[in-house]
Amino acid sequence: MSQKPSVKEIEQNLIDDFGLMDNWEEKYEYLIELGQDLPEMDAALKTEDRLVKGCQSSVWFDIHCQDHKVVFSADSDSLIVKGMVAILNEMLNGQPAEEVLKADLTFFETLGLWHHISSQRSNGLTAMLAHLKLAAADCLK
Amino acid sequence: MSQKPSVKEIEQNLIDDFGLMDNWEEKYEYLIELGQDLPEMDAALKTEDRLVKGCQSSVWFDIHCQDHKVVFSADSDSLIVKGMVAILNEMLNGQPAEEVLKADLTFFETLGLWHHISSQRSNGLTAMLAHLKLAAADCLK
Amino acid sequence: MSKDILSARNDFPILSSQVNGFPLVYLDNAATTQKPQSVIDAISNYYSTINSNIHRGNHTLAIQATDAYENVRKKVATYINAASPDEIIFTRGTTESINLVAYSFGEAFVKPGDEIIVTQLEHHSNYVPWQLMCQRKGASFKVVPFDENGDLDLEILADMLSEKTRLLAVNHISNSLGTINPVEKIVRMAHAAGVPVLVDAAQAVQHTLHDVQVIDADFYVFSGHKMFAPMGIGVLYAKEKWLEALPPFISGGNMIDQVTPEKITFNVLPFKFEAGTSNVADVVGLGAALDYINSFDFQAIQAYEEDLLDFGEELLSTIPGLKIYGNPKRRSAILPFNIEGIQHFDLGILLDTKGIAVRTGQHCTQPIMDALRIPGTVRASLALYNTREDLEQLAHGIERIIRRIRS
Amino acid sequence: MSKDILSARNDFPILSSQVNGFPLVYLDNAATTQKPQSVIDAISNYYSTINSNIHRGNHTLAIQATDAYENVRKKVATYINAASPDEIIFTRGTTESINLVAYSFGEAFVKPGDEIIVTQLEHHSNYVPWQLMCQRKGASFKVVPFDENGDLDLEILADMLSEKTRLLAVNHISNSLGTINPVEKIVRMAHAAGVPVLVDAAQAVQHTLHDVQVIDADFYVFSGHKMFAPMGIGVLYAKEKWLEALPPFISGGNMIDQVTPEKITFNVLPFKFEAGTSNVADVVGLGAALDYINSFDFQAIQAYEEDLLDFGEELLSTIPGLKIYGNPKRRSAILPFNIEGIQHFDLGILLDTKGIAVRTGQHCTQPIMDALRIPGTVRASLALYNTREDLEQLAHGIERIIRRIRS
Ligand SMILES: Cc1ncc(COP(=O)(O)O)c(C=O)c1O
Ligand SMILES: Cc1ncc(COP(=O)(O)O)c(C=O)c1O
Repeated sequence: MSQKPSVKEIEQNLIDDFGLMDNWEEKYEYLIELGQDLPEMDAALKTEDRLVKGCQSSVWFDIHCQDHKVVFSADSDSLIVKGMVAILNEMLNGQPAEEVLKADLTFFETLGLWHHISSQRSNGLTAMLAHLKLAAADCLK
Repeated sequence: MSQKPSVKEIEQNLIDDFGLMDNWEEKYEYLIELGQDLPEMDAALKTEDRLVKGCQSSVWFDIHCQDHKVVFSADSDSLIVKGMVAILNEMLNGQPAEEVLKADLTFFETLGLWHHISSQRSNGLTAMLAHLKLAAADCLK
Repeated sequence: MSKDILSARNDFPILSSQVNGFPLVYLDNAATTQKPQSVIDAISNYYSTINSNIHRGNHTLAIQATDAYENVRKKVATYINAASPDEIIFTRGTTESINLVAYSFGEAFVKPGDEIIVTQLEHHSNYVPWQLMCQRKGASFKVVPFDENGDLDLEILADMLSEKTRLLAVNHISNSLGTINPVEKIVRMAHAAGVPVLVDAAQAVQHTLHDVQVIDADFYVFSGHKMFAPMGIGVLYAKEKWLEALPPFISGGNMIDQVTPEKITFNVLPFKFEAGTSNVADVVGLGAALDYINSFDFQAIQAYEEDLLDFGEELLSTIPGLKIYGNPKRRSAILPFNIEGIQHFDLGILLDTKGIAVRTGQHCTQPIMDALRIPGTVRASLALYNTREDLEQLAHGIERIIRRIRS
Repeated sequence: MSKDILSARNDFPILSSQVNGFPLVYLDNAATTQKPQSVIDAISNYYSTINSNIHRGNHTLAIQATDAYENVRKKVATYINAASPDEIIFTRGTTESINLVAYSFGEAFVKPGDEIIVTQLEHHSNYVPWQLMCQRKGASFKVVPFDENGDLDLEILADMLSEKTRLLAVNHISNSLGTINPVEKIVRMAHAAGVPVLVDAAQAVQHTLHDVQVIDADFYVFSGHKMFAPMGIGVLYAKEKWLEALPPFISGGNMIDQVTPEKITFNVLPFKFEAGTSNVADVVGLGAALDYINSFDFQAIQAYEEDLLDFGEELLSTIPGLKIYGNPKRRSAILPFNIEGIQHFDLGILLDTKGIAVRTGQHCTQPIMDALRIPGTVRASLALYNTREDLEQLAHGIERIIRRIRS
């Protein structure tokens, strides 16, 4: 089957992967590696209007709707945020809009990894997900 | 000798007297008794301009200069303040202006009794003494 | 299971201390309450384990301290039933909360000829800021009087409310007479006239109904230190629409989004109103105080305190020459009185010689004293840890003093 | 005998804790300092033994609490060599102190066309309040730039000072670059032009000269929490003539002499500026913090911290790709830097995984970041309890992160 695995399946894989790491340092290093493997975003797309507000670092998202699926490319000047972007990419890129709308952050809390970012009520992660959901909602209109 | 005892002598007597009391209650009761024995102030003298500012209770002072001596009558609607007035009366009424100018509050601190009043930097006791000293200074002009 | 109120006393270390050789009888709770060990420990633990500046840090202490702080914001929101934690602004106390509103509301909405209404029952902190704002803005300052019982005259209020009125500021409970004002009704009257209401809950939030949605207050303010929490922390609740509409008061770090010499944009709520380093330790202490209150059944607290007040009122009434001020429809936790021939000031000092702490004077309510034509009162005020014995001590102390002085 | 500085570490309980499995290396002191046990105990003891509302009470607790509070006022006056304790106003912190002056000074003395000068080195808290005041009053807001070393351009300041200038606000030490500004000279320049000066000493009072009479500051402000004292307390020093001349800022209880609906008169100094219930506990904590600092020889603290800074600067300089910002004539306790190819934000989080706490971002100094054209820095900031080992841990941590990421 060429279908992308479900969000839940991907989530579980990631939780398993991160579970292998002993400590925060390794987890962050793994996250950074994920980010380094993220497909490059076209530099021309890194424009002011594609910046996500509410992040401590710059994050650009370019989001489209294709066949009711949410398709995006993204980048950040922070290696760690780029790692988060990579996870969002793995989990949500190309998923049906309904799935994207259902996505939540409990997974990130499970990973624990995000305590640096998630404790701020208006943080980058929330902002990025909100962006994706907005696009997903548009996608269903 | 008809001369009034010196301020220091009166002070020592008072310290001795108050030293006989076992506890705060007795000290305040004694103080109130002293106040109750204070010669009445002429009601007509209890005017706005004779009110001492900075007291939690009303205190009136009427001060004169006679032969370079400070002579006053005073009253308060507080029994405790009236007791303090009585002590000031015993110590300073009729004393040479120079003596009044030298008077300080360490004595009141020794008595300990005054901690209720003396902890406030701008308290009634300071204000009353300041009044007497102002008059004493005038007296020497 | 809720805790037994009679056990509360043991939770407060200071209550087992001696004052002037006598066990402390603390009846000055309207001025400030004592703190349970859990609140004291919360502060110590905070400083010993997670102390950090918050919101802008990404190291673990900063995150833990931020979480602790923001959790208390949620706890406060729950306690007063705010629609959202974003409606909770931490301030230094009631006084600062009121000044914030008086200032920001004044800048945004008050013009010459407008009117602000307060009541004659207000604490200076809910009186003077409005008076000064009216002076600045050329507005009129209106005062609703209270009647011979110490109840607000709502007919006069009804007449005063007009299209010129910009805001009504009223306390829920008078710190001086203990009157419980019918704030729900007052808010309805004001809203019917299109007037927003600030409710000063400094004496209410720990004793009575504190549901901001039931009261429907536009602004609701209180101090931590009067509800078993540390000094130095207070709350401004405001409906989100108001917080969005008001300009900031204190400015500086944390409340800024972007700043250049030419232009400033502000942070989102609630941060727009929380400039400077937050008082995290005392917020954490406030959280512990709310936990403490929540460990009891609140209705049981209310019933206990009402019973205690009735007991005290009866007991004092039997003392010859003692006059209790006010006879409001409903009274809370406060007993204001005087003894014929003995100044409030003297009585306070003499009671203190027996370890009994009451407050004497004007209680920051000169307008009330002026209306009653008295220089001040003795005020005994209750908290949940007070007992009938405390009130008996007070009554005995007063009787003894009267005997001694009259003898 | 003064205490040995190397023993200081042991006085701070949090410094022996573990963060993420590693011993805490706390290098975020410019944001807030940790608290010695003596300060933590002072707060607990206060609440356990003498807690009371102050100034208006005449029972023993109220008197003891008042004495404790007023004694700290004297201690602060002595610490900064104020002419009188009446010149010490307790506030919530630097931010509130500055807002108080910006507001009250603005009301009293600033007219359309006037000018206020700040510098490009200021924290938002010493920038935005002046900017907003200028907007309110129709005054111009002028900013003295800093040069490529991070030193203020005093020639431009000299040109800016004119008969239109109403006030100059400048920090003694920049929280972002660590620049020690020549405040004595700056104050002389301003005074020669008849301009009063507010000195923001938030980063200075604990590290360097803090004699307000030597500096000759008109206003001098700082926060307790950056000098080992609790959060929630700060100081505004002002020359008495200014305090007499300025109208009050926060109004309410305690700052009133008389109030009727028609008229208000204010209390004497310093109470005119201290409305509402005072934060006695944290003031007592501030007193304990001053005692703590005074238990050392202050010159020894300065020498120790200078040595530590030099050590750190050298150590970091050896790391390839690491750039330290600014090279001011004199620097204090602050090391701002970035690593090529690694965002400040990432570095902060990665250091934290090893228990090393630094701050990252703009540090509430966007004007500095804009001038340097960078989004932010990593900032390691020192206090007297830091050691060479702390800085070695930092350097090792950075090197390890660079190796891992570049590999
Ligand atoms: C130089 C400077 N000024 C002002 C402030 C603001 O101090 P606070 O947040 O304690 O009010 C700070 C600290 O954050 C600072 O470093
Ligand atoms: C009814 C009322 N309002 C306002 C205040 C002022 O509160 P704070 O002094 O904590 O700011 C008090 C207490 O003093 C009060 O009782």
